[in-house]
Formats: sequence, structure tokens, C-alpha cells
Amino acid sequence: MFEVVAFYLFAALTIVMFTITVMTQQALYALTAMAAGMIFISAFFFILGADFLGAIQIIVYTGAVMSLYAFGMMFFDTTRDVVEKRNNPRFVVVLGGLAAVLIVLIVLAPIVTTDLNAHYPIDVSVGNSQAIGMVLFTKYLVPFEVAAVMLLVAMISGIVLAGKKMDKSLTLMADEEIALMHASSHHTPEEGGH
Amino acid sequence: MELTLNHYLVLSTLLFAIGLIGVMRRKNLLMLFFATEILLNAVNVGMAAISHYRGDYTGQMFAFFIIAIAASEVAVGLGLLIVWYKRTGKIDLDQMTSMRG
Amino acid sequence: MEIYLYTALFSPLIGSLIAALFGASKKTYFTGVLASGLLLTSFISSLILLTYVMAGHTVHVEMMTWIATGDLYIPFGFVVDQVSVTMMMVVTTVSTVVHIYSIGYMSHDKGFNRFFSYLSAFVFSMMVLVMSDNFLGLFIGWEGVGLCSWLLIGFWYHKESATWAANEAFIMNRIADLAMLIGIFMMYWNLGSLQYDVVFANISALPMPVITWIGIFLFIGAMGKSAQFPLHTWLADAMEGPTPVSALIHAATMVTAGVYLVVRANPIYSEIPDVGNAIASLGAFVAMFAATMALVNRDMKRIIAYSTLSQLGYMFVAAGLGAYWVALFHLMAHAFFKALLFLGAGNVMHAMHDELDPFKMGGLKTSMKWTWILMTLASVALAGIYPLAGFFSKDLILEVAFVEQHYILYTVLLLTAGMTAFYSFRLIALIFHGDKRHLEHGIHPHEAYTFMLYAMAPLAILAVIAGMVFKTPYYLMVTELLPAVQYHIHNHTTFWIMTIGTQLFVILAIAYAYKKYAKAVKVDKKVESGFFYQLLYNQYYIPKIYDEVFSKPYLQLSKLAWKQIDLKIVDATVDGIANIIYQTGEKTHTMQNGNLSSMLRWMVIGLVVLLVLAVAFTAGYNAVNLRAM
Amino acid sequence: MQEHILSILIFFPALAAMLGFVVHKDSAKAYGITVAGIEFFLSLWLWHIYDPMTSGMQFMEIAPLVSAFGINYMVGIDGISLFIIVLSAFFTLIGILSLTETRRVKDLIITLLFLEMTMIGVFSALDAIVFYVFWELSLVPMLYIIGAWGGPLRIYASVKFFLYTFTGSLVMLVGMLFMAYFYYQATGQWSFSLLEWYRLILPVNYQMWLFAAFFLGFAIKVPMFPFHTWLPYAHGQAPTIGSVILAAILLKMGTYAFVRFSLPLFPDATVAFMFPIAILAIIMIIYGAMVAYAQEDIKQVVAYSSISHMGVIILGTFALNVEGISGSVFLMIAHGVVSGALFLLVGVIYDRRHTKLMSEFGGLASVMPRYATIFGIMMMASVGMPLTINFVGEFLSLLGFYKQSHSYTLVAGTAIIVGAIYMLSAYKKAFFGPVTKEENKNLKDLNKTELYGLVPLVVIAIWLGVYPKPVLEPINNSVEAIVQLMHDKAQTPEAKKRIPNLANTGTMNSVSEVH
Repeated sequence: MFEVVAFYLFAALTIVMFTITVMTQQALYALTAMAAGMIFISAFFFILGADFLGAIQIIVYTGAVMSLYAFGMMFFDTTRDVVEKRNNPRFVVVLGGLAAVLIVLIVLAPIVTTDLNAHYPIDVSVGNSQAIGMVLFTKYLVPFEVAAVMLLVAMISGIVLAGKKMDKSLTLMADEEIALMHASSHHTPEEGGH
Repeated sequence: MELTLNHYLVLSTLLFAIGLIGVMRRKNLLMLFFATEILLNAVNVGMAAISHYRGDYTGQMFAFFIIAIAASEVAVGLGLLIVWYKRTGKIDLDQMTSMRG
Repeated sequence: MEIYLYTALFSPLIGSLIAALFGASKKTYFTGVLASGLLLTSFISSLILLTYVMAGHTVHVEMMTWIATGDLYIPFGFVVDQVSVTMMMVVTTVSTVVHIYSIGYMSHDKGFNRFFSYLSAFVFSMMVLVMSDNFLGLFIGWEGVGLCSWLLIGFWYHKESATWAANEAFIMNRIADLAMLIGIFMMYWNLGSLQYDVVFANISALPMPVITWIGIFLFIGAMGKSAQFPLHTWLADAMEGPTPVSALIHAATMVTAGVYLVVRANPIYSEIPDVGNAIASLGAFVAMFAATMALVNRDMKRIIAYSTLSQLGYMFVAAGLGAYWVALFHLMAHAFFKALLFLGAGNVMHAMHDELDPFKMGGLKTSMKWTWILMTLASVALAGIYPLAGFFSKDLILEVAFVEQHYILYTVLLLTAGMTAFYSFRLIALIFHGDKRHLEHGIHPHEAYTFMLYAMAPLAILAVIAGMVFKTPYYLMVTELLPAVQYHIHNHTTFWIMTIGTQLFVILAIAYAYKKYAKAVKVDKKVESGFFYQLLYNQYYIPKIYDEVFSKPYLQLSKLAWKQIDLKIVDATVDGIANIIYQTGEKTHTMQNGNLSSMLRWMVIGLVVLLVLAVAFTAGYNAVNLRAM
Repeated sequence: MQEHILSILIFFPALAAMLGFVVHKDSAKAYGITVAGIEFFLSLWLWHIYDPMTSGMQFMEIAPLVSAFGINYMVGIDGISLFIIVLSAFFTLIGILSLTETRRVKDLIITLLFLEMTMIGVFSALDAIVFYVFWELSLVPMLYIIGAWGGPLRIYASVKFFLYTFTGSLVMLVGMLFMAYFYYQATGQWSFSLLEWYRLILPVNYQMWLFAAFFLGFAIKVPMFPFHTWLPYAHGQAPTIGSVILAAILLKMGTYAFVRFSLPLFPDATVAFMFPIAILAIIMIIYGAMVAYAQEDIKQVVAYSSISHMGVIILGTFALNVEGISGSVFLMIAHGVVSGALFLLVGVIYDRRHTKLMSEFGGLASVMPRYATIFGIMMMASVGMPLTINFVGEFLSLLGFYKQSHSYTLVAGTAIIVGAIYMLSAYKKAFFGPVTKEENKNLKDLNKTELYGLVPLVVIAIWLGVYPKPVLEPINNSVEAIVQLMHDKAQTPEAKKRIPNLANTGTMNSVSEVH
């Protein structure tokens, strides 16, 4: 019973949070709502007994991803309202809903009709994290390593892409120098910003 | 009342729909990224639920990798976004039309 | 004997090939003499074969396989029997004469060597035609003579009319050849062979409609070669060729190939007397039809050509009525005197600088005495005056018609005999008698070379004696193979009345012709502008009708097929499809406006469509499966 | 060497072509002649060691390519393919010998050698995938030849040629894949081997679909009405050498494929589609001839005449008896020789006058007698004069189809009439009459190089017309095997009736057939 209550509670919260994320005009609201939504999502993982996944969810999303976004938003100066041109919002909603319903239909159809066999059955004798580790480092070792390399590549590329002119430190420069630097560049953030 | 897989799948679908709506209506690139995160998370919920109800770790494994990919995506995506912003001073989708066919 | 057979067959080919080697080089008498010599060889070999056949033997050789596939087996096989040896004799005799004559006739022509090459090639084809022992071998010769005829009619290829006539002749013959091919196909699929002996031995076992169709198709083939109505127009136009060609091909040999075919296929036609009657009726019609056109024509060679046509009609009457040996006999006699007539006309043409209108000639008997004698002789023979060849062969056909109780045919043929006499002597009178009208055109005629006259002499002798001397031995020989039917009118009184009556009728016609044309030519404007005169003069307007009904519409239709159908419909459709695809790309590329947001929207639409499809198909599949269960 | 003769024949020209890149451009032609000459002699040797009495495949070679799906490099020849291979080698040689092109000769010769590889590959392939690969590869050199050395509209023509034929062959590929799939369903194994496929008896409704798929690919290549419109453009724009190879060899791929694939694989469908296809063939014959008659450009006359003749070939193929199929295979070779020669001849006059309009000529017979003679001989061969090569094929084709239908054959037989009409009138326009144009008065007659190319063709045209046995006999033996196979595989009573059974009757007794 507790699980049911928890499920409905978190489901409602998640939906609200994500709706805010999608609908709000304020970038800051969106960010905050999403961070909250992410944490609520992890609740489902815990309910489902996927403790490790839940932990990862919190760490990665709220820890890493959200802080990345936060830094990004600082960079873009998104404190002001996000003005967006809207065209035909009803169409958008209908389309999204339709897609969702169809996916459910397709996903449910085989589950309802046939019995699937487990490749890697859940072993109740050991804890979730341990079991995950067992599977991850045996059957999924290669994908895991590939994912690791991918993350590394992503990290490096993120630094390289975003980090140009990082050798200049704005805090150590005089205001004139900064103004000069901005003036020399045609597309400065300020031009677009203000 | 017992929770079934279908509950989770419906939830997952709802979240996915929200994500899709976001993807379609957002013009700001950063906001678009948020929407994609929602999509990924919606799928993750489904994965974990199936994993649970079928007693199979494969679903969790997938969710795990999806998280990893989402993280990389954000890293690279934000990097590109910053470069773009430095160039043009805008992150509005309607202005990115250099791919016009 | 085989060696004589091969000699007779291949000598002309060798002559042709040697002459062809010199084809593009300058005129050398050597080629002409050589070709003539080789033909003489062929003639002598044929003569030896004739004596052999007269003794009651036949020669049958199989040289080599030609086409063999599936059950079809066609060799190059040759047979010398009573029928083919007749044709061989006719062909070699006339062609030897014509070759020698041509040395003189063509001596001023640039294409002298080429001419002999073609002419000998023609003789070879003709020999293949008559000597083959199967229908496809005959078809080789059949097409071969068609080819040579094309080459020779169009010999003076710089003349538009000559090349046009050559093409007309070839194409008309092709129409008939198609029917012949169909006949051959029918024979093969029904009898499994095309050898004469196999076909003739088994033909009577076939169902009646099949034999009838075979007979009809073969006869249509014969109609083309023998220029029977309605495929007759090419023969008159073929007179564009050099005159020796007309003598050899379009009078003596090639055009009689159709008669030969019917005679050769007599076991088939004996089975189907109805078709035979049709052939005879058509023959009588053509005899009359051609003779009427000859009455008024103003072209010397065309007149003779129409007379040839008319005589071919006679032969078909005989063949159609089952009197095969009579047809063949008239074929032979006709070959001699008609070739003689043409060669004489050639002399006149030479003398008159290629003038063909007899109304512009006249009084030539003084300057061209021998030609006059020879041509008169030939005309007498043609008219069928006793005791020349025509009397024995042509009047025999009249008797056949009478004996077989086809009185309508008889009447038609009798009338035609009168017309024949009239137009033949109209020509003689116009050319050789009366005023020297040619002087107005500044032409001074001269007699032909002596050796040309000597070359014509054998034909003249044959035209005189062929009927009288050859009739009985020929009958005895050829009836070994052909049905031996004697056509006698048993009632003596009737016989004598008929014979003398016919003779008188013919002589009267001749006299009328002389009276009307020998002295001064009076042109009766009223008659000439009359409907019938114009109708005949314009050959019943048939060439014009063909031109309007077939040639021109065909060209129009062809142009239409190309410009409208091919380019505007078929090709345009293909290009249209390509364009639709291209345009679709052009139109939809605005979708790719580079706006990420709209692209995402498209992506979602695509996703939805795919999902709908997936659901629909799964549902459909399940429904089918459930029903199957 | 004997057991690898086919691979050598296929890949030797390609290897030589690659080596050709390093040959100096002045000696390119000599190099090309040498390679093509060696190849031709190899093909003659192949003919020599070929056993004409055997009806099955000879000189088979098998090497696995993708064993999981049963795709093998598998080649072999029988009497049907043998002569087309010899013809391919022969025409490549003749083509290079009589080459008058001056622009980028080296590239042209290398392209031709590649083309030779694909042609021989197509005709010797016994694996559907290998066949398909060579089939498609043959488009590339041809596209290049038309596109690089062609006339003013060459880009349009070559793109049309390529896309058109490519579309057709894609459908054919789908058919092949389905065929392999059916084979898999039937036997549990994948195989693309033609010989394996022969053993498969398909349900009739499958046969219909597969026949249709293969048909589209082949019909466009032939080209059959109404898919023929690429041909006039391709011929009109291609250089002489391109037209020669296109007409002589490439078109034969389609008809050859009918004999090789459609007939033995789908006998019931073949019988079911016989009359519709016969109608198309008749349209090709008459319509092609009519359009040819209307042409003003002599090359287009020859191009449309090809369509007309290909109609006869199709008709013979669908006669479904030994006489007809042998005739059509023979006619493929005959038409190759004759149309190849005619295109070479048109090229000769084009080189001299740089125009192909007949109105520009007239009276050429007196200016160029040798040229007129050879053209005349080839024209007569094209018209189907007995004792020339075409007659044997046309006669047998029509004879064969007569067994199936009397009236159709009667209509189709008009080929000999309409063929004479357009050919003779074209010849008349170009060669007869007075010389009217000043430029034509001093034209040079055929020179030595041109005679080298043309005289052998004349010799063949007459030799095989008089004595077709050396070619007809091996063809006949292989065709008998195919007909028997078709009869054995046939399921519908209609097909059993239409396709003769050779095993029982042996040689047809002339009397026993009589009722």
C-alpha cells in the first residue's frame, strides 16, 4: 500500500515538475524544476528496487548534469524571460500525446500476449549494487568500457569546445582590456544579450 | 491495489509525451536540452520498471548506459552551445538555418 | 551425273564472283566473255542432264546440311527431274543468250562488270530455285532472284525512277514471300519436313482445311513473284532496268517462278481443286486485265511487260485447272519468244537512244531489218499463229479450259488472245512501219551489233520450232512426274471449228492493228479522252490507289508513330515519371529549411506515422493469424 | 589452364586495363589491340575445347564468396553463352581495330577492356549475385563511353540510359533475393546458384510475381516496347564504338537472360505470359520498323531497326520449342554481327562528313563503291536474305512461334516486309540518286583500317548464313536441355502442352504426327 501511495505521489510530482520545465518562461524555473524532477525520478528507481540506479540518477543528474546546466546558464545570462515564438501549440500537444499512446500500445502488446524469459535473472540473495556490478563487469564489460571512453571523449571535447580563450582570466584583467577584447570580437555575448 | 508494470509504463509514456511537447515547442536551445533530458528519463523509468517486473537486469543495464550517454551528450552539447553562442550571440533555433536544403 | 549437276549450278556463281571482283574497276570485256562462257558451260551441263533425264533417270544429291535444329533438318539438296530440268534448260538457254547479247548492249555502260556480276548471280539464284529438293531451298532461290532483281532494276541507281521501281519490286515480293513462309511453316509443323518427296507423299493424309491453307499461302507467294493481281504493279515499273534484264528476269525466268512453284507443288494442288479453280479464275482475270492495259500503253517495254503478265495469267489458268504439263510447256515456249521480243526491243531502244514511246518511232524496218524480222517472228509466236510455238502452247490452254468445261474462262482467254495479237502488232506496226517520226527528234537509227543478232538467233529458232518439234517428246518426258492428261477435243468438227476460228480471230486482230497503225498514226482525241481509255492508260489507277492507300498513309503513320507516339507519348511518359520524382524533390526541399525546430516537428510526425503503421500492421497480422487458427 | 579458362577470360581484360594506365598514350591503341587479340584467341580456344555434344555447363568454376548466404563465384558456359562470349571478344577487338576516335584514346581503350570483362562476366555467370554484379557493372563503362565521347546531348542520353536500365535491374535484384528466399524456405539453405534454382519447382502464383520482376529488368535491357526510348538517345549520342558494342552485345544481355533465367525458372509463368509478351514483341517489330522508316538520321534507322529485330528474338524465345529458342539465340549472334557492322558503317560516313542525316548524302554508291557494297551486303543481311546470317535466326524464330500461334506469326512475319521497307528506303536515300552535295563529290572510299574491321564481319555474315552448323549445333544441344527441363518442371496442363516433351518423341516422325 505504501508503494502505491508513493508511486502516485511521485508520479504527480514528477509530472508537475516536468511540465513546469517544459512550459515555463523562466529559464531558472525550468532548471530548478528539472533538477527536482530528476530526484523524484530516482524515487521510482528505489521503489522498483534498483537502488544503484537510483543513486546514480541522483549523482549524475542532480550532481553533474544540473551543475553543468547551471554553469551554462550563467554563461548565457538567462536570468531574463525566454521569449519564444509559438505556433500551433495544440498541434504540438496532440502529436506528442499520440506518439506516447502509440508507443505504449506497441510496448505493451508483446508483454501482454507473450511470456518473456529473463536473460539475467534478478538474484535476491545479494544486494542490488552487488548484483549490478556482477552483471556490469561480466556480460556488459565491453559496453561499459566503451561508455567510459565515451565519457572521457565527451569531457575532453567539452573542454576543448567551450574552453577557447581560457588562458585569459577576466578577473586579472583591467576593465579597459576587457572592453577592448569585446570590441575586437564581433560577436560578443553582450551584443546579443542586452 | 497492486502496482503493475502498466502503471509505470503509463507514467513513462506521460513523461515522454511531456518531453516530446517540450522538444517541439522550445526554441531556445538550452531549453531544448532540458526536454531531451526528460525524454531520456522517461525511458529510464520504463526500463527500470520492466527490469523489475521481469526479474532481469538487462533493463537496468540499459538505463545505466542511457544515463552515461545523457551525461556525455550534455557535456558535448553544452560545449558546442557555448561555441555557437560566442560566434553569434544567440541560441535561438529559428536563427540556425545554415542547414537549409 | 552429279558433277554435271554441280557444274550447271555453280558455274554462274563462279562467273558472278569473278565479275564482282572487277566490279569497281574499269570495264573489261573479259568479265562479260567469261560470265557468258561459264553460262554456256552451265547450259551444256544442263543439256547433258536433260538427255539423262530423257532416258528416264533423275539425279538427287544432298550437298551438305544447312539448318538442323530440333526436329528441323534442311540440307542443301538438289534434284534434277523432269520438271526441274525443263526449267534448267529454259533458264540456261535464255540466260546464255542474254549474256552474250548484253556484251554488246551494255558495252557503253560504266557498270559493265557489275552488270555481269549481278546477271550471273541471278542465274545462280534461279538455278537454286528450280533445282532445290525442298521448299526452303526453293525459298533461297526465291529470295535470291528477288535480290538480283532489285539490283538489276535499280542498276542505273542515279535514276530516281529506277531505284523506286527496284524497291517497289522488292517490297511487293516480300509481301508475297511472307505468305510463302507461312505456307512453309504450316507444312513443317504438320508434316515435319520440307523435303518435296516427304511432303508430297504425306500431304493427302492431312485434314482438308490444312491442305487448303497451305495451297493458298503458297499460291500467294507465287502471286508476288509472278506479279498476279493485286501484286502486279511492280512488273511494269521494273522495266526501268536494262532491257536484257527485262528479257531474262521479267519475261523469261523469274516471273515464271510462281508457275513453277504451282507445278512443282502439284500433289498439293491436286488435292484442292477449289483452290485450283480460284487460281485459274485469277489467271484468266489477269490475262484479260493485263491485255487491256497493254492495248493503249505508250511505252514499248511496258506493253511487252503487260503481255508477259497476260501470258502468266494463261499459265496459271493451265496450272489451276490441273494441266500442269501444259503450264510448264507454255512457260517454256513463252520464255523463248518473249525474251526474243525484249531483246529486239533492246535493239530498238539502242537505236532510238533509249526512247520508249513507239509513237515517236516508225519506219524502222528499213534501217533495222533483222530486228524487224526477229520481233515480228516473236510477235507471231506470241499471237499463236500456226506453226509457231505460241500456237501449240497457248491454244492448248484454250483447249484445256474448253475440255474442263470452264467456258467462261475459255471465252475470256479467247478474247485475250485477240487482244494479244492486236497490241503485239500495234507495237510492231508503230515501230517498224509507217512514217519515220523519229527523224523529227533528230535520231538516226542503226542496226545492233551483228553478234547480238546472232545471239538472238537461237531464240528465234526456238520460238519457231519449240511448239512443233518439242511438244510430243516433252509430253512424254514430263508426264513421268506430272499427271499425264491429254487434252483433246474429241469431236473433230468442234476441234477444227475452234482451231480455225481462233486463228481467224487472231489474224483479224493483227490485220486491224496493221490497218490502224501501219500507215499514219491518227490520234483520235475523243477516244483518248474517254473514260475507258484513260482508265486503261492509267492502269486502272491502281498504282495511284496503292500510292494513296498504302504508301502515303504508311509514311504518314510512321512519322506519326515517331513524332507523336514515340517522342510525345512513350518517351514523354518516361521523362514525365522522372520529372515527377525530380519535382517532388524540388518541392519538398523547402521542408529542409534548416530550422531545427521544424525538423524536430517533422521527425515526430514521421515517428507517429511509423507507429501508426506498426500498430495497424500488427493488428492486421494478428487478425489474419487468429482467423487462420 | 583449361579449368580456369573462364576466369582468365573474364579477368584478363580487366587486369590488362589496369596495367593500361601505365602505357604511354601513343601506344595505347596497339596495346588495346594486343590485349583484345589475345582475349579473342582465348575465346576461340574456348570454342575449340568446348564439347559441342554435351548439353550441360562446361568449364565450371566455384569459389565461395559469402558462404552463409550461399553466394559463390560460379561461372560456366553452355552452347547458348559460348557464342555470345566469342562475339563479345570479337567485337571488342573489331571495335578497337577500327577505332577512329582521337580524343583520349587511352581512356577509351581502358574503358572498353573493362566493358569486355563485364560482358563476358554476365554471359558466364551461373550465380545470380555474380550475374547481377556484372550486369550492373556493365553500365558503368557504357555510361562513361556515352558521357565522355558522345554527341551534344550526351549527358542527357547517358543519364537516361543509366537510370532507366538501373531501375529495371533493381527490380530484378529484388526478384533474385525473393527467389533465394524461396529456395531457403524450400530447402533450408541459402543458394544463389542458378543450377540449384533450376531444380526448384515454384508454386504458380509465385512464379508470376517473380517472372514479372525479372521481366522488368530484362525488358528494359532488351529494350522491349514501351521501355525502349532510352535506346535511340543512347545510340544517337554514343560514339561509333559505343553504339557497336551496345547493339551487338549489351542488348543481348536481356534476351540471353530471358533464356537463362525466366524460361527455365518459371515455365508456367512463361507460358501464361507468352501471348502478352508476343504482342509486345509484335509491337516492337512493326512499330520499330515504322519509326525506323520515319527517321531522317541514318544511325537512328539502325537503332530502331535493332528494336524491330529484338522483337523477333523475343518472339523466338517465347516460342518455347527447340526450333524457336535455337533460332532466337542464333539471331542474337546474327543481329550482333549485322547491327554491329551497320553501326561501324554509319561511323565511317560520320567520320567523313560529321553528319548522319540522310538528306545530306545521296549518290554515295558512285562515290564510294566499296562502302556501298559492304553496306548493301549488311543491309541485305539485316533484311533477312537467305544465305546470310540473319535469315537462319529469323526463320527459326518465326517457325518456332508458328507452333504456338498461327495468326500472331502471320502478323509478326510482316517483319520481313516492313524491314525491307525502311532499310531499302534508307539505302536509296543515302546511296542512290545523283550526287547532289558538293561535299560528297570527293569522299574517300573505305581505307585499310576500316576494311580490317568490316571484312571479317561480312565474311561471318555470309559464312554463318551458308553454314550455320558449327554454331547452331551446340546451341541446339543446350536448348534441348532447357526445353526438356521446362517441360519437366511445368505444372499447369497448359504449360505441359505448350512446351514440347523431347524425351518421349525423340525425333518427330513425319507420319505419326499426321492425323
